[in-house]
Amino acid sequence: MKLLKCIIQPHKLEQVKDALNNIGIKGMTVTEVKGYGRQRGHKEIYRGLEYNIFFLPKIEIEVAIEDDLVDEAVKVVMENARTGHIGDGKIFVMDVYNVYRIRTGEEGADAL
Amino acid sequence: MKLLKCIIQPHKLEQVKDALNNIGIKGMTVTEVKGYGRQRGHKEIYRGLEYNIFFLPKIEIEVAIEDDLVDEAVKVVMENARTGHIGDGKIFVMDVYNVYRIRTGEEGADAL
Amino acid sequence: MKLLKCIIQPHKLEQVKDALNNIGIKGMTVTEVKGYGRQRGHKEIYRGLEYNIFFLPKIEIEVAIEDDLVDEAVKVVMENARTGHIGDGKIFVMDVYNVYRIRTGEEGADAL
Amino acid sequence: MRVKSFAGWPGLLLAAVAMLTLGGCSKGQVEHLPPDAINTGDTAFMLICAALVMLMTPALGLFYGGLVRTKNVLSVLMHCFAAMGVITVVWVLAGYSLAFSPSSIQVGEYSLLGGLHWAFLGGRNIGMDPHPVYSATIPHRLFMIYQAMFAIITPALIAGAFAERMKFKTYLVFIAIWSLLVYSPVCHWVWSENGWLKKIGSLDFAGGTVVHMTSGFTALLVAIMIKPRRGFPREAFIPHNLVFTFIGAGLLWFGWFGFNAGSAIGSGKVAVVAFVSTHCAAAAGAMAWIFYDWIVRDKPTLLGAASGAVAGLVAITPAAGFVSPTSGIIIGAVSGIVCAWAVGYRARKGIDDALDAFGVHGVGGTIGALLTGVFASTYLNSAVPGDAQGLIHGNGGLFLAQIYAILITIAYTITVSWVILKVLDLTMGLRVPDEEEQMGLDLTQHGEAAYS
Amino acid sequence: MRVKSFAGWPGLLLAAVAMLTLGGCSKGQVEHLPPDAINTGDTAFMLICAALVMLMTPALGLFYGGLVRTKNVLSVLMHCFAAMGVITVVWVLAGYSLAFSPSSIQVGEYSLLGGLHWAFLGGRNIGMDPHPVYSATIPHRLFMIYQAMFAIITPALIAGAFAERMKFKTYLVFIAIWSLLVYSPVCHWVWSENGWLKKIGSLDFAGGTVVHMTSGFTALLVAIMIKPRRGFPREAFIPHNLVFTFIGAGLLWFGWFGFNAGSAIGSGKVAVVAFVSTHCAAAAGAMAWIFYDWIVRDKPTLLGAASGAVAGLVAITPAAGFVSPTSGIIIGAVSGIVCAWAVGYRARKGIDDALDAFGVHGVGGTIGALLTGVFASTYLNSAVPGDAQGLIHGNGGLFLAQIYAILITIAYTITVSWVILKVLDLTMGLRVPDEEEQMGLDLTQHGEAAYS
Amino acid sequence: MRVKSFAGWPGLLLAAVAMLTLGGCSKGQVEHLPPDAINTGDTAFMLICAALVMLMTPALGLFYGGLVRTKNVLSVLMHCFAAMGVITVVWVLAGYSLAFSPSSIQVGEYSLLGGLHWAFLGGRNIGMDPHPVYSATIPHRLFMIYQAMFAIITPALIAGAFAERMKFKTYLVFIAIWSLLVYSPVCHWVWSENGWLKKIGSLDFAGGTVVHMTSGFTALLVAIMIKPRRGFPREAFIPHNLVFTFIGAGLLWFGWFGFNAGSAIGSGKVAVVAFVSTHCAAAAGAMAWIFYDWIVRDKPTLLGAASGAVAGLVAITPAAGFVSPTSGIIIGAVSGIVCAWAVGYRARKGIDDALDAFGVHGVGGTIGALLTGVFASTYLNSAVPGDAQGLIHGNGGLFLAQIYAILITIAYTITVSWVILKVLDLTMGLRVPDEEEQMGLDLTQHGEAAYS
Ligand SMILES: Nc1ncnc2c1ncn2[C@@H]1O[C@H](COP(=O)(O)OP(=O)(O)O)[C@@H](O)[C@H]1O
Ligand SMILES: Nc1ncnc2c1ncn2[C@@H]1O[C@H](COP(=O)(O)OP(=O)(O)O)[C@@H](O)[C@H]1O
Ligand SMILES: Nc1ncnc2c1ncn2[C@@H]1O[C@H](COP(=O)(O)OP(=O)(O)O)[C@@H](O)[C@H]1O
Repeated sequence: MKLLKCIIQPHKLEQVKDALNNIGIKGMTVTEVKGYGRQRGHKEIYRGLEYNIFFLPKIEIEVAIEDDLVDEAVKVVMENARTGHIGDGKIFVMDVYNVYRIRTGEEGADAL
Repeated sequence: MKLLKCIIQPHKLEQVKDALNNIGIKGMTVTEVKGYGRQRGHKEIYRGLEYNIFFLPKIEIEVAIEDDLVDEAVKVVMENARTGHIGDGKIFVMDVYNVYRIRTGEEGADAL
Repeated sequence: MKLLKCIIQPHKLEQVKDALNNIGIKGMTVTEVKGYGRQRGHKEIYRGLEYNIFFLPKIEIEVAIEDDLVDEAVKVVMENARTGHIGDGKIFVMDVYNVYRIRTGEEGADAL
Repeated sequence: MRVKSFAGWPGLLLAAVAMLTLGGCSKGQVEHLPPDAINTGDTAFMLICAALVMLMTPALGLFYGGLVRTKNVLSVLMHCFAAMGVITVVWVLAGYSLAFSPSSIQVGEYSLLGGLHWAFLGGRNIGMDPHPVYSATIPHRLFMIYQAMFAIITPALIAGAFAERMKFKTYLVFIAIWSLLVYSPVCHWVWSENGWLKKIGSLDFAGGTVVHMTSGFTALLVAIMIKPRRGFPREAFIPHNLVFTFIGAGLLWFGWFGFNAGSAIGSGKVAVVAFVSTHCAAAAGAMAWIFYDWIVRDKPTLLGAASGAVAGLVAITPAAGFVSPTSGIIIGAVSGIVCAWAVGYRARKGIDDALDAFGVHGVGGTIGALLTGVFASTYLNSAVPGDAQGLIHGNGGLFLAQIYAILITIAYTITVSWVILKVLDLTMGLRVPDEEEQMGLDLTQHGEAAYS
Repeated sequence: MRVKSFAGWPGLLLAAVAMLTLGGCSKGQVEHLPPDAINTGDTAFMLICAALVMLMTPALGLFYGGLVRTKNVLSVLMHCFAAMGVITVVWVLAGYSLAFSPSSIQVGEYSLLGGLHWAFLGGRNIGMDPHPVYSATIPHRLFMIYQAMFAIITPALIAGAFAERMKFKTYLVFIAIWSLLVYSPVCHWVWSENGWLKKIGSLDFAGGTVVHMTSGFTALLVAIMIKPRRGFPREAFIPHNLVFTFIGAGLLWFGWFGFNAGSAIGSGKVAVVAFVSTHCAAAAGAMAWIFYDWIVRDKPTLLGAASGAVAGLVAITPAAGFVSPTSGIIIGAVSGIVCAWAVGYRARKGIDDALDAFGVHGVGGTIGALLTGVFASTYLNSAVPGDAQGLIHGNGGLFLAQIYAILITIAYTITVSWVILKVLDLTMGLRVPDEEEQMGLDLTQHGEAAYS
Repeated sequence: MRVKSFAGWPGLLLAAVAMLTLGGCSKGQVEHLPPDAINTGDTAFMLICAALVMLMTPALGLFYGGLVRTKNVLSVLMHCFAAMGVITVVWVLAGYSLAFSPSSIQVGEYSLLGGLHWAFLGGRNIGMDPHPVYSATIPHRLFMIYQAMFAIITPALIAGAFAERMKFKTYLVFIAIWSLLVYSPVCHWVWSENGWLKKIGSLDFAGGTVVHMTSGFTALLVAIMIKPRRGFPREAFIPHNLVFTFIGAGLLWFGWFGFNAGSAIGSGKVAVVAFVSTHCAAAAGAMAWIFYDWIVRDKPTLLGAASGAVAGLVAITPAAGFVSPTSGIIIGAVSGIVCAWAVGYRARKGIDDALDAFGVHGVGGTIGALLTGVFASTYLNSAVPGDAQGLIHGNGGLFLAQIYAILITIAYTITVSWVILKVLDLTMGLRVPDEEEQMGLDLTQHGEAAYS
């Protein structure tokens, strides 16, 4: 099982969520984060001084899925989160050792 | 070493925290997140239109523990986070390659 | 590839960010979290009752880097996040299975 | 005990129809007006004061709203907003009449309750003519609406006690009944022409007993009856937004000038006396609580400063028009310290008066009523009968009358409120189910979230 | 149709120079003043009322700002703040003159537009002397600034319709032109000495047509012309901070006393009539909407309570000085229910009047104008010509006049606003680019984030 | 130089006892009142104005509080709240006396300082009688409390300079001393009967020098003495909540009507002149700063709009009662632009006047004092001696007097403030330890967090 950590532009969340739904991924956890990378934040003039606001608001989506779904999921996220502008974000794929559903105690694949 | 990512109902945090304490797990990191899954959010009528608010507030608890503690920890979290209602959440168990305590530079198990 | 999850004191963020920049790590994702550990929160008297506020605000920095950079990165973070006081935080090093850059579709190391 | 003609509830209905079809009782209001009796300066002042007092209820919502947890802030704001809606209607229909209309139940010279002669603002009686006793220089109707603002905020104050667990529906019914059975009567005793507590010589300039003691002691009672919030006192219920509490405190201080100075029902010397003592007491109260915190919990807190200002304002309320600026400072400081202590005491006693409606309004109101008996001076306000000055002027009569009024108010308030709450608890239920409390009242009672 | 001497725009410029070099037209203002004509009480009241109405625009900003998404809150606040800046200047330079100066276009006894005689507050004319018709007991200049506050808030109300997608630059130009071409003329018809709609016998006490209908119907139009926000109606645009909306509503209610009672232009009986009916209508409106929500969506909401209070206040505006408290309650309740329904209706119709400027101000204003024709009573206000009472007093003339005024106002507003918007759309463009809308107006239009 | 009987500090103590035991010095205040001298309209107006000015201090807290980082917002609010507490007491005990009581130090006809005759509001002197010079138509005590509100907000303004790093304990001591040694004397020079700067013919209608220049220049000084915040200017200290800043600005604008119009000490023509010019200047200031931002940083910002409104209000303060609406527009616009520039300039100079108390109040106040000498007109206010009109009326005398007053105020303020701050720095220390600054003042100074 894998956990996809997708860092995307905030206004793309709705679209990505719907797209994942359409390929049958019916659960996710979302966190408001700030990030920077190639896109070195933006310049802001405040009280006459120019500052470089490094961190820009992003959304981090965490989705746990079975291994065979990973490639499709990644594809879908990339298509739907892309604006083509720098700052579109990243997808980190990480291993998940095990999953439990708290309500039922189910474990592994069944818990998703 | 493992990292438990527990997504639970916000009002269960206190109880889960205390329970983990009681089995000697004395540290955790908590994030406010929003999520959805089986529980497809809730309907909300706003200005005469009905909307489906997908994302509901959840709490994500991250706890790093030694492997031999995992099963007990999972058990404790499940017992204390359970309300029996859909939306109770998940526990993701992930591998941790290494841990450091910033203050002392300790590494691995000692760092917990 | 590895993901460093660094939990640090909020006011150390700027310094850590700059330090990582200087060793050529040019991207990160930051989350506002709350945590506790050895540092059992702080006592607060509210309306005449003394409470133990367990959770204190912390910042979680997530940085994905190539394996060979890990040791240096960890060193840099520890040096710059340290105040020497309890509560300085932890660094969790985790494996990353793969990375994608949404904008370009690049994969793996190139995506960082 | 002789009971005078009491229109009674059926009458109320009749009246209703009459009024409504008449576009409301206004017929002939302008007829035979002593036109020059109305003073534009006094009228201007009282109009603005009425607006200022109205503003206090939303301000209270902010003050309270900032103190609760995020998941319950809207429910607190709703308590205040609903009070403005419900009580306004109740007051116009019957409340004002019960409080100020000529006596319907009288024992000797002491009137115990108004009648329904002025229900629906009973025609010309509450028209544009000044009322010889209540409002000699402004339209009677202005006096009525000014008093309405007091009636509105009083039940809203109680909401601090059962915050974060009260059923909204029950709340609406509760404040309507409470306003008619507790507020209006006590108001009648203290401020109406032949009011019992007025006749015995007790003084309450702007509502120490009528407003703050009735609400404060009801708060204590309801806090006990509805039981503490889940997790109290183990869990800390930390304020979710102290800036809102600050805005609330600032606007309350501002509105309180209308509350106290306005109680002179005119813009003359007495209004000035009240204005100045009010400001001094608020300032002293804030400083007192700040220093109390500093000493007792080693840090001066904003919540303390805000609570202290309110405590000072509450305590000066009954005394405002009778005391000097320096007396105001003393009254405010005493109240600040005692309330700061009281708030901690009730918490340690395991009583969950969530936002300390009792600790501040009940205690502060009582302190103020007592100290009125200490500092009141005829020099400042000829309304103070010469033989009824405060202790410091070597006169004990007033002080005793104050104690008497305090005891009566407490006894009556507690008794009647207990009955109302008991009945509501058995019928509608006071408290939301556990699960709804855990999920928060905003979502479960109002289907909204404050922030997104 | 005879067109009177119309100074015209060049004149405006000339005037400008003159005024400025003269330090502004003040010469001789103090000369030949009937000094005792000015009443300190009335003046005090109107000064404070002007301040209260000014406060309503920031209050509106909060009310609206809480309803939008985090990324657009500053843009909404800017709409309000900018209106205070732009319209103040426009009003002083020409707006007031077009609205209130002696007629420049007159048809028979009906005046259609003021002239530019009072541009730049044209010298002594808008000095310290009372104006026989507009302000018999207060300085004319005070009347001018009081009216300015009305001119300011009206275009700001429209901002609710195009919130979250309007170009800021276009907004500035739009409100300046709209204020001169729509607000000033309608204001002239309704309130100026020989105003057309006044002459035909219609009544508008404080701006049901002038303020709420002009803004409300323009809002409907612009909402349609600028098109819905991306994602409407699929996505839910949930309010980002209902506490701000609550503060806004509280301050609006507070300021509205200045708006309605102040429209008596003095602190006498009429002001009291207006004050009381205003408060009653607000309370009834809040309760009505609360119950509507309770029944229709099974939960009473804070947004409903706040919207209901505003709906009640809007509806009572044209009637305030003419009706009784009980009529006020009825008017408020009717408005609360109808607006609550209207707001849902327009949403289902796919019109994205983002913050319901039409649903509340357009609809509420129309209801108020109609019900004025039902409840107005000479008993309360001698300004109501005896033969022009409301329907409930068995008189139909006023009601017809009201309908006439309503139709004229709607027709004129829609037509002129359409032309202005069309031109601006083709020249400057009304709407920001898609991407800027997605990123939010705060960052893209103003380079700021509200919170950090 | 002849020094008059100066009661001296021991006297103060004696007085204290006397007052307190007397329930405060009120004896006989009501005796021999020329009862009809008190005008209800003027009194009503001044009571409300005092309340409005009081509201400005919490409003300032919001304005400032929104601009700091989350971890320091409560500390800023505490600065404002504490000023209300401390200065009220200081003012009542001695401040008012030093500022307005008959001269104790006089050089020729120029009075340099009041005495302690009115310490503790010295008995009947500050009673209910009007004061022939200060308050001919309202009770003297009302004038005293109105002035108290000015004394309160002035030191609070300074707090913008040392925000996010000042020790709270030192702050309390600082404002108390500063108020007595800087504010009261300058206030005496400008506004007291024989005040030095008044006698030389300079004009300050509502406090351009007394309030804004004293606080603004002290702010500049303290910003330099206390050193920049850690990380300045590398790090960006972005406002944490601009909505609070917006609410603050709105309430400041609202309260400023009480500040400026109220300075007419009555509700007549002069109050109207001040009201209108004040509103015009605020509007012009906001627009000016908006356009400045638009041009210089290519985007119009809300912070700019809010700062501009305040800059306009500051600049019109000394001129308000003397100038026309159009002059008001010019004064506001000039101030908006110059302050916008000044704010950037001081930042580039590496001075960390955190919230620009100097850039807005120091600079704006100076501009206003100067332009008063340009636009003041006898036509508008007979208080302007005919031979002392502004430059545009072809008269230079006033302008020179203004420059003189400006220089004196700056010199005195800087000198005395420097001494006070130096002493406090060496004794108590001005600044919190590094670590506490990093953790934030809310937690370290007040043991609270604003939000949770
Ligand atoms: N090395 C990294 N580790 C963690 N997060 C990163 C890293 N690099 C970028 N990110 C996240 O991805 C976001 C977008 O990255 P950026 O380089 O700015 O744009 P792009 O991916 O289009 O080149 C950043 O804002 C940050 O949140
Ligand atoms: N596939 C997933 N990946 C990440 N988080 C998930 C996933 N599925 C569910 N979650 C998280 O778990 C929460 C509860 O899941 P849900 O299916 O609604 O209830 P239950 O687990 O009781 O069936 C969701 O709100 C979401 O935050
Ligand atoms: N076992 C753990 N799992 C996850 N996070 C932890 C754990 N222990 C500590 N942390 C995080 O590290 C922070 C600092 O840890 P703490 O033990 O208080 O200080 P120190 O690391 O200096 O001993 C905590 O606030 C918490 O956020």
